[in-house]
Amino acid sequence: MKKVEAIIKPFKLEDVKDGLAEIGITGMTISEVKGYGRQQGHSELYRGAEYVVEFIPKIKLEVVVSADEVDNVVKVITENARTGKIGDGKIFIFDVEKVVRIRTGETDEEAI
Amino acid sequence: MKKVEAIIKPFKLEDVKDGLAEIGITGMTISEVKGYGRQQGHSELYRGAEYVVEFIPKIKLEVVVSADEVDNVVKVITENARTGKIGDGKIFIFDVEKVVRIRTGETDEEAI
Amino acid sequence: MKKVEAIIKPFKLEDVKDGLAEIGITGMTISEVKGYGRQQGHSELYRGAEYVVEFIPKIKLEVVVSADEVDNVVKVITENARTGKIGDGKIFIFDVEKVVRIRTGETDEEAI
Amino acid sequence: MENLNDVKYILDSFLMIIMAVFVMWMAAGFAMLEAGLTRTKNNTVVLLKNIVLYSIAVIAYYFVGYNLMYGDGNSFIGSGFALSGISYDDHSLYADFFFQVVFVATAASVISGTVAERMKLIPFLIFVAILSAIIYPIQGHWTWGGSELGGLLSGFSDFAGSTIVHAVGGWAALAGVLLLGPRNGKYGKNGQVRAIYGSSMPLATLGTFILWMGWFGFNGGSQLAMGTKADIDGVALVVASTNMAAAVGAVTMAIITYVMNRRIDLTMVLNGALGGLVAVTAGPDNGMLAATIEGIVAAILIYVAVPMFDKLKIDDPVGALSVHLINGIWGTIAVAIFNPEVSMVAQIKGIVVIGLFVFVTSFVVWYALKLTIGIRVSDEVEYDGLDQHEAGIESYPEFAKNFR
Amino acid sequence: MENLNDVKYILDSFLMIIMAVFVMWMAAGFAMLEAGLTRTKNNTVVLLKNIVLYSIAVIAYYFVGYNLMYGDGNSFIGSGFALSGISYDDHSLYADFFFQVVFVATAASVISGTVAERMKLIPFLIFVAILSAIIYPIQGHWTWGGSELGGLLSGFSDFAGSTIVHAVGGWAALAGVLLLGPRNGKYGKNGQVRAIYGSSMPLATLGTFILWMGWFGFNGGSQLAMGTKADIDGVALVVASTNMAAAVGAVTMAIITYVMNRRIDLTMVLNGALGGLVAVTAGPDNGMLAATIEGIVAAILIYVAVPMFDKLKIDDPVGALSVHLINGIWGTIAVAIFNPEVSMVAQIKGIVVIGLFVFVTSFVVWYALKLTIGIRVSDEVEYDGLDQHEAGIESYPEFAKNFR
Amino acid sequence: MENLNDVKYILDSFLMIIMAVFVMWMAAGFAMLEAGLTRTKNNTVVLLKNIVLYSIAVIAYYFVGYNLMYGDGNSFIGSGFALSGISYDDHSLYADFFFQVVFVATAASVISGTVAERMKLIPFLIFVAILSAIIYPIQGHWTWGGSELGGLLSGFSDFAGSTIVHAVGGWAALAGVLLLGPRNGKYGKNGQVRAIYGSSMPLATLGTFILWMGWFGFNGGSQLAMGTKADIDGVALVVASTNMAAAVGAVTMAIITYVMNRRIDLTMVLNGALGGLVAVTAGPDNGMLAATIEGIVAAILIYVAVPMFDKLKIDDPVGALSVHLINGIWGTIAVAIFNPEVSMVAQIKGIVVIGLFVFVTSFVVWYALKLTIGIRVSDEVEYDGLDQHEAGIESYPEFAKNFR
Ligand SMILES: Nc1ncnc2c1ncn2[C@@H]1O[C@H](COP(=O)(O)OP(=O)(O)O)[C@@H](O)[C@H]1O
Ligand SMILES: Nc1ncnc2c1ncn2[C@@H]1O[C@H](COP(=O)(O)OP(=O)(O)O)[C@@H](O)[C@H]1O
Ligand SMILES: Nc1ncnc2c1ncn2[C@@H]1O[C@H](COP(=O)(O)OP(=O)(O)O)[C@@H](O)[C@H]1O
Repeated sequence: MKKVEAIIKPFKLEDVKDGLAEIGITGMTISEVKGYGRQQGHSELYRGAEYVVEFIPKIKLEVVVSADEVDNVVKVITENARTGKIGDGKIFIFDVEKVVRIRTGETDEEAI
Repeated sequence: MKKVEAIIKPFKLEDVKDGLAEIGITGMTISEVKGYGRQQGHSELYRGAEYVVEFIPKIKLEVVVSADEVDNVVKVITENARTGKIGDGKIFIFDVEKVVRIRTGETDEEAI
Repeated sequence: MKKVEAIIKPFKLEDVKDGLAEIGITGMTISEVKGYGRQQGHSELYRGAEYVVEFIPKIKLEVVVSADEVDNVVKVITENARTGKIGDGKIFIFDVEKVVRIRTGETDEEAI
Repeated sequence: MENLNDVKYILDSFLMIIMAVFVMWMAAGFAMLEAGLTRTKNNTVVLLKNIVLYSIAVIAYYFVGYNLMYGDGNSFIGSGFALSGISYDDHSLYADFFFQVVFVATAASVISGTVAERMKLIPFLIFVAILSAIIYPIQGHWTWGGSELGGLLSGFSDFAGSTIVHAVGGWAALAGVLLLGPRNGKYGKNGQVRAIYGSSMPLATLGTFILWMGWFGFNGGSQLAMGTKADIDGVALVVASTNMAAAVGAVTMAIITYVMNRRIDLTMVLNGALGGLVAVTAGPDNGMLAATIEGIVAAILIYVAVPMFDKLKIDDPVGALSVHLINGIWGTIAVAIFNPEVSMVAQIKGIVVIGLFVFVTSFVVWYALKLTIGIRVSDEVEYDGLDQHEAGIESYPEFAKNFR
Repeated sequence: MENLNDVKYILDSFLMIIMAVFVMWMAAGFAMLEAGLTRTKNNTVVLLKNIVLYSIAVIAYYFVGYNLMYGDGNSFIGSGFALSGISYDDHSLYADFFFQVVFVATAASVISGTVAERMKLIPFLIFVAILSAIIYPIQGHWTWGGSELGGLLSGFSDFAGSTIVHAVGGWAALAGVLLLGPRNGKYGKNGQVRAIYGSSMPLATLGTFILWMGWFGFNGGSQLAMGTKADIDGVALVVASTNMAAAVGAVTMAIITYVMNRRIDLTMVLNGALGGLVAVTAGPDNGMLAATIEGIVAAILIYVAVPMFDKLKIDDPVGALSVHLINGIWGTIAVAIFNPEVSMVAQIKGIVVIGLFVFVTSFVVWYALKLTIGIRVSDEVEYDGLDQHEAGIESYPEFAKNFR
Repeated sequence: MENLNDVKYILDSFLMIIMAVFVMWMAAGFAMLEAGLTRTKNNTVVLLKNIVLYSIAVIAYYFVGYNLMYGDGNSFIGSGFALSGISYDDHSLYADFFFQVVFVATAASVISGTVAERMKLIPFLIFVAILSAIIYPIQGHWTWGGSELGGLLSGFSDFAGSTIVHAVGGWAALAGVLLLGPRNGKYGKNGQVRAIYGSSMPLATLGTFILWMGWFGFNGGSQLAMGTKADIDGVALVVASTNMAAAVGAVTMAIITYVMNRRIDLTMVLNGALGGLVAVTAGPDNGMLAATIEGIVAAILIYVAVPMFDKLKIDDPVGALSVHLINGIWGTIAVAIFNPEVSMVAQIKGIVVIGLFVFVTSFVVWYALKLTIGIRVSDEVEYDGLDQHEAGIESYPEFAKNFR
């Protein structure tokens, strides 16, 4: 099994989630993160002066899937999260050694 | 070393933490996440209409332990986080290549 | 490619980020987490009684880099995040199987 | 102190002053309510709009509006500026001005909520200036200014402004929102209505309580006098019935949503209370029973109007049209029902004439703004949130910045 | 304006009106305080409870309660409804009603905090209706209504309601909480007390400031007149001593917690200020020294009572029992200490008779509710938070929903 | 009620009472504003400071300060304590005291913001006690107390306290901050200024609205009488011009920041409104045009002063020095410009004499505190946030604790 971890623009979450649901992915976990990268942070105005803000709000999406689904998942995320502008984000893929479903104790493929 | 990553119901955190402490696990990191899965989101009421909320608050617990402790840790988490109802969550296990303790520079097993 | 995941003290973030920028790291993702470890939680005062708080605010920093940069990155984080007091945090290193840049579809080293 | 007439002068003036302080406070209520019902990413601009709109209304009404409303002029419009040529025998001029000026800000605040989260800041503020300086005072001249538009509005009765303040704000908002369009994402591709949740129920509730409190000044002060037993009895009845209408509006909505959904919908309850307040405003002197019925009907109207506006794809984040426009009209009609001395024809004439005037003039102004500087932010700004681009600072700016 | 008697009539009525506005504002204070001291997941229901309880109290007291309290009737209970048969020569009837009605809401608000985070919304609201329509007015008939319960309560002195409002709320809350039980997780398996932290110190502090401000209306208005020099001197002393008691309560608690813990405990300081306010309420006309001592003792009592209630496993998230019940009793006793004309026996008789009556009747009502529709939410609802199940919306509803 | 003189006595006293209630409310405004503009990790201490400083000011001024200000004594200082030996023929003593005591708290509140986020709680509170008991009353004795410091301050005119309250707070704050130093991280190694973002724009805005509302009491009540037509006309003009100055301050700042940065800077707009309020305070009776100009200049001064203080490495998280000190001075000077009867020399003498006295005495007190118990928290406490170490509870304490 693999974990697909995607850093995306927040307003793209809904499209990505819907896209994943369409290909039968029914579980995922998301969290709010801040990203730093090529995308220029914007300047802020506070107490009369301007400051550059370097960290930009992003959503981290984590989906654990069986190895053969990975390419499909990556494709769906890429398509749905893309705006074409800098800052669209990245996808990272990791190997998962084991999965357990807490409720039933099922493991691995059955637990996803 | 392995990283055990568990997505659990928030109100189970204290039991899980106490359970882990009992088997000698003294370090862990938690964060607030939102989960999407088999557990039905509830319906919300806003401005006179009902909407389904699909993301449910969860806690992500990350514990890095030596390989031989993994089974024990999984067992403790499973037992303490289980309610038997859908949505109890999942445990994912990853390989950790290296660990460093920032304060001392110790590495790997010594650093956990 | 490797993912370097560091749990650090929040007020050290800026130094660490600047340090990484100096060695040419231009992408990273951070999130707010709570840590539990050797560092003693402090006692809190609420409604006239004292309670121990065990979870301490930390920042989790995630940087994906090519394998040969890992040591350098670890060194920079360690140096910049260290205060010498308990609770400075940990660095965990994971293998990353694949990286995709959503905007362009570039993969692996090119995508970082 | 020379004689009892002086006492009356003092008491009447003092009533206006103290009640105006409570009405001013409503500006904070509108700000908190709107901030609570809109998204965090737009909250700084919401706050900015509310404090600056109040300020602009004060300045515009002082230099221009008050005279167009209360200056001599003709039956269409008053004359002069900066209070020139106006004086009163029976109460302080500045007490009168201070009480009137806070009402203008209320009308302007109504608009703010409806156009929230996608209107540009600058054209909004320009509109507020024009509304406060010209549009509001002209129709005010016909009614409270006493000109009756050459008799056309004679017999029209609006105690504290269900039409003159609240529906006026509502019409101006409606004209704006029709040209502005809904927030991105509010209506799905297949026409379904989607929820865009507000940022904070505590702020929304605090805002409602502030408005409720301020309304005692709004309606109670509109008695404009307390120097006789009849007047103070009037003030007392007005505040008691104002309170009643709000309470009934809230409870009615709680019952409706509980019956329909087995749960009570907080934001609708807040709207219910405010709807009761708007409805009672035209006739808070008509007794407790009138107030009770006005509150019941107000809640029902809002419960029907909120989804109706959504069906029409008129996107109103805070429900201001349902609360202020619909119930402004209902409250004005209710006067003819509960007060035998007021004719229904006169009321409807007033509603229509003022509504038409304000809607048309507002539409023209909004349209001119749209053609020139534009009234809507770009999609990108809407996604990022207006705060970043128009205010330059988020509403809770700390995260990932303040780690020093 | 005809004569000086009219002026007195006007001034007395106006005092009640304006002070009632401040008392109404306390509803917002209770809402913010309770929201700040309870968990985010229950905050929408907290807000809902507070705005609806105020509304229900207004309606119930108007149609039923006011007459049971001030209508003729017999020495146990008044008669009539909707103000029927009641009139006053010396001030506006509606000013009187408006001032009284906001007090009922205060008594009901006290209960809300104690039963927070696990009581069902609907039975709570039913209880509020019964309290406001029947229980509160009956004991009010004996005291402020003047019946003295056939002489049993003659000589009992409670200026603005330490017993009649605050302890009454406290007794009703105590009866409820005994049948309700503590929040899950508050007390550990081995009896240890665990902290359940509130959601927001800014809201809790804002709520306290609002209550403090409102209390000037509560106590100052209870002079009920300002048409003579003696009366306005009375109002002035009352507001000054009210302010003093609150300040002393806050500072005393700051000192106590600093001495005990080397840190100052904010939520206890807030309770300290409120305790001082409750304590001074029975006799704010007894001078600044009395107020000072009442404030000191109030803070000490709260510091002792909060852990005491926890030891008894009476779980009171906001400390309402310590603030309103304990200090309501203390304040009533203090009158006999500081005012030589008031007998300690009369005070204790009043405390006991009213306390018994309210506790027993409330217990019966709560018990009936428990047996019929139930008063406590299920464990699952308590875990999820009441907001999801009873209101259908979280208090900060945005996250993971509003990414459009 | 016997005669018209009694009516005057009553009305004057009532004005003070009711306006004092609004001024008291400003304490909440300062608390919310400071909490909004400082970091979450220090917010509990901010709230604690604000409620306890108000309380200490009340107690210190009652037992000591009021007499040093208004007691007979000599031309430097008054005598007696706890109101001993003071009485008035024409209004209630306690109304006078109540109105005065809330002003002291305002002066103390000004300091709180400037020293926020790094000053220890206990020495701050000790300073407030000394300021309220001694420093503020002594200079108040020279001015409002009427002693004129043996003629040195004769002709000095400060209607509601631009100098006597606001600049006094500002001078005391300046003395403190010079000894305290800036927050860690505010100024970079190479002298660059870094932003330390506040926690909440809604709280900061709410605080500003509260202060704005309270200011009607502050300035309107400072007429000190409404028992004649001239007096109530005075009150009316005062509240209208107070409102105007604030509105103009806000709008001017909105324009300035829009022109300079293409965006409107909310926190500067809030400061602009407050700066207008401080500036108009010395002469709110000088007409609407004066108020307008005072507001314009106030905003410009703040826009210049905020970066100037940063250049001097005087770190003032909320901008209190720019708002209260700079504009307190400007407002006092403006009186001589707009009121032909007031001499510029007298105004400048007043500004300098009072400024010197307060700055020097405050400096001595702060210095003594620094040498003894220390005034600054350790770096570790500053990093962790003061809340953890001085209050023992975070401002939003729930996360990772309340999962039961
Ligand atoms: N090396 C990296 N490690 C971890 N996260 C990264 C890395 N590079 C980029 N990111 C994340 O991806 C986001 C987008 O990257 P950015 O360079 O701004 O644009 P793009 O995705 O178009 O290349 C960043 O905000 C950050 O959260
Ligand atoms: N494939 C997955 N990848 C990542 N997280 C998942 C995945 N499936 C489930 N989760 C997480 O686990 C939580 C519980 O899953 P769910 O399907 O609701 O119930 P159960 O744990 O009983 O199978 C989800 O809310 C989500 O956070
Ligand atoms: N085994 C572990 N797994 C995951 N996170 C850990 C682990 N041990 C420590 N941490 C994280 O590192 C932080 C610091 O650890 P701690 O033991 O307090 O001090 P030190 O870093 O000096 O060893 C903790 O707060 C926690 O977030």
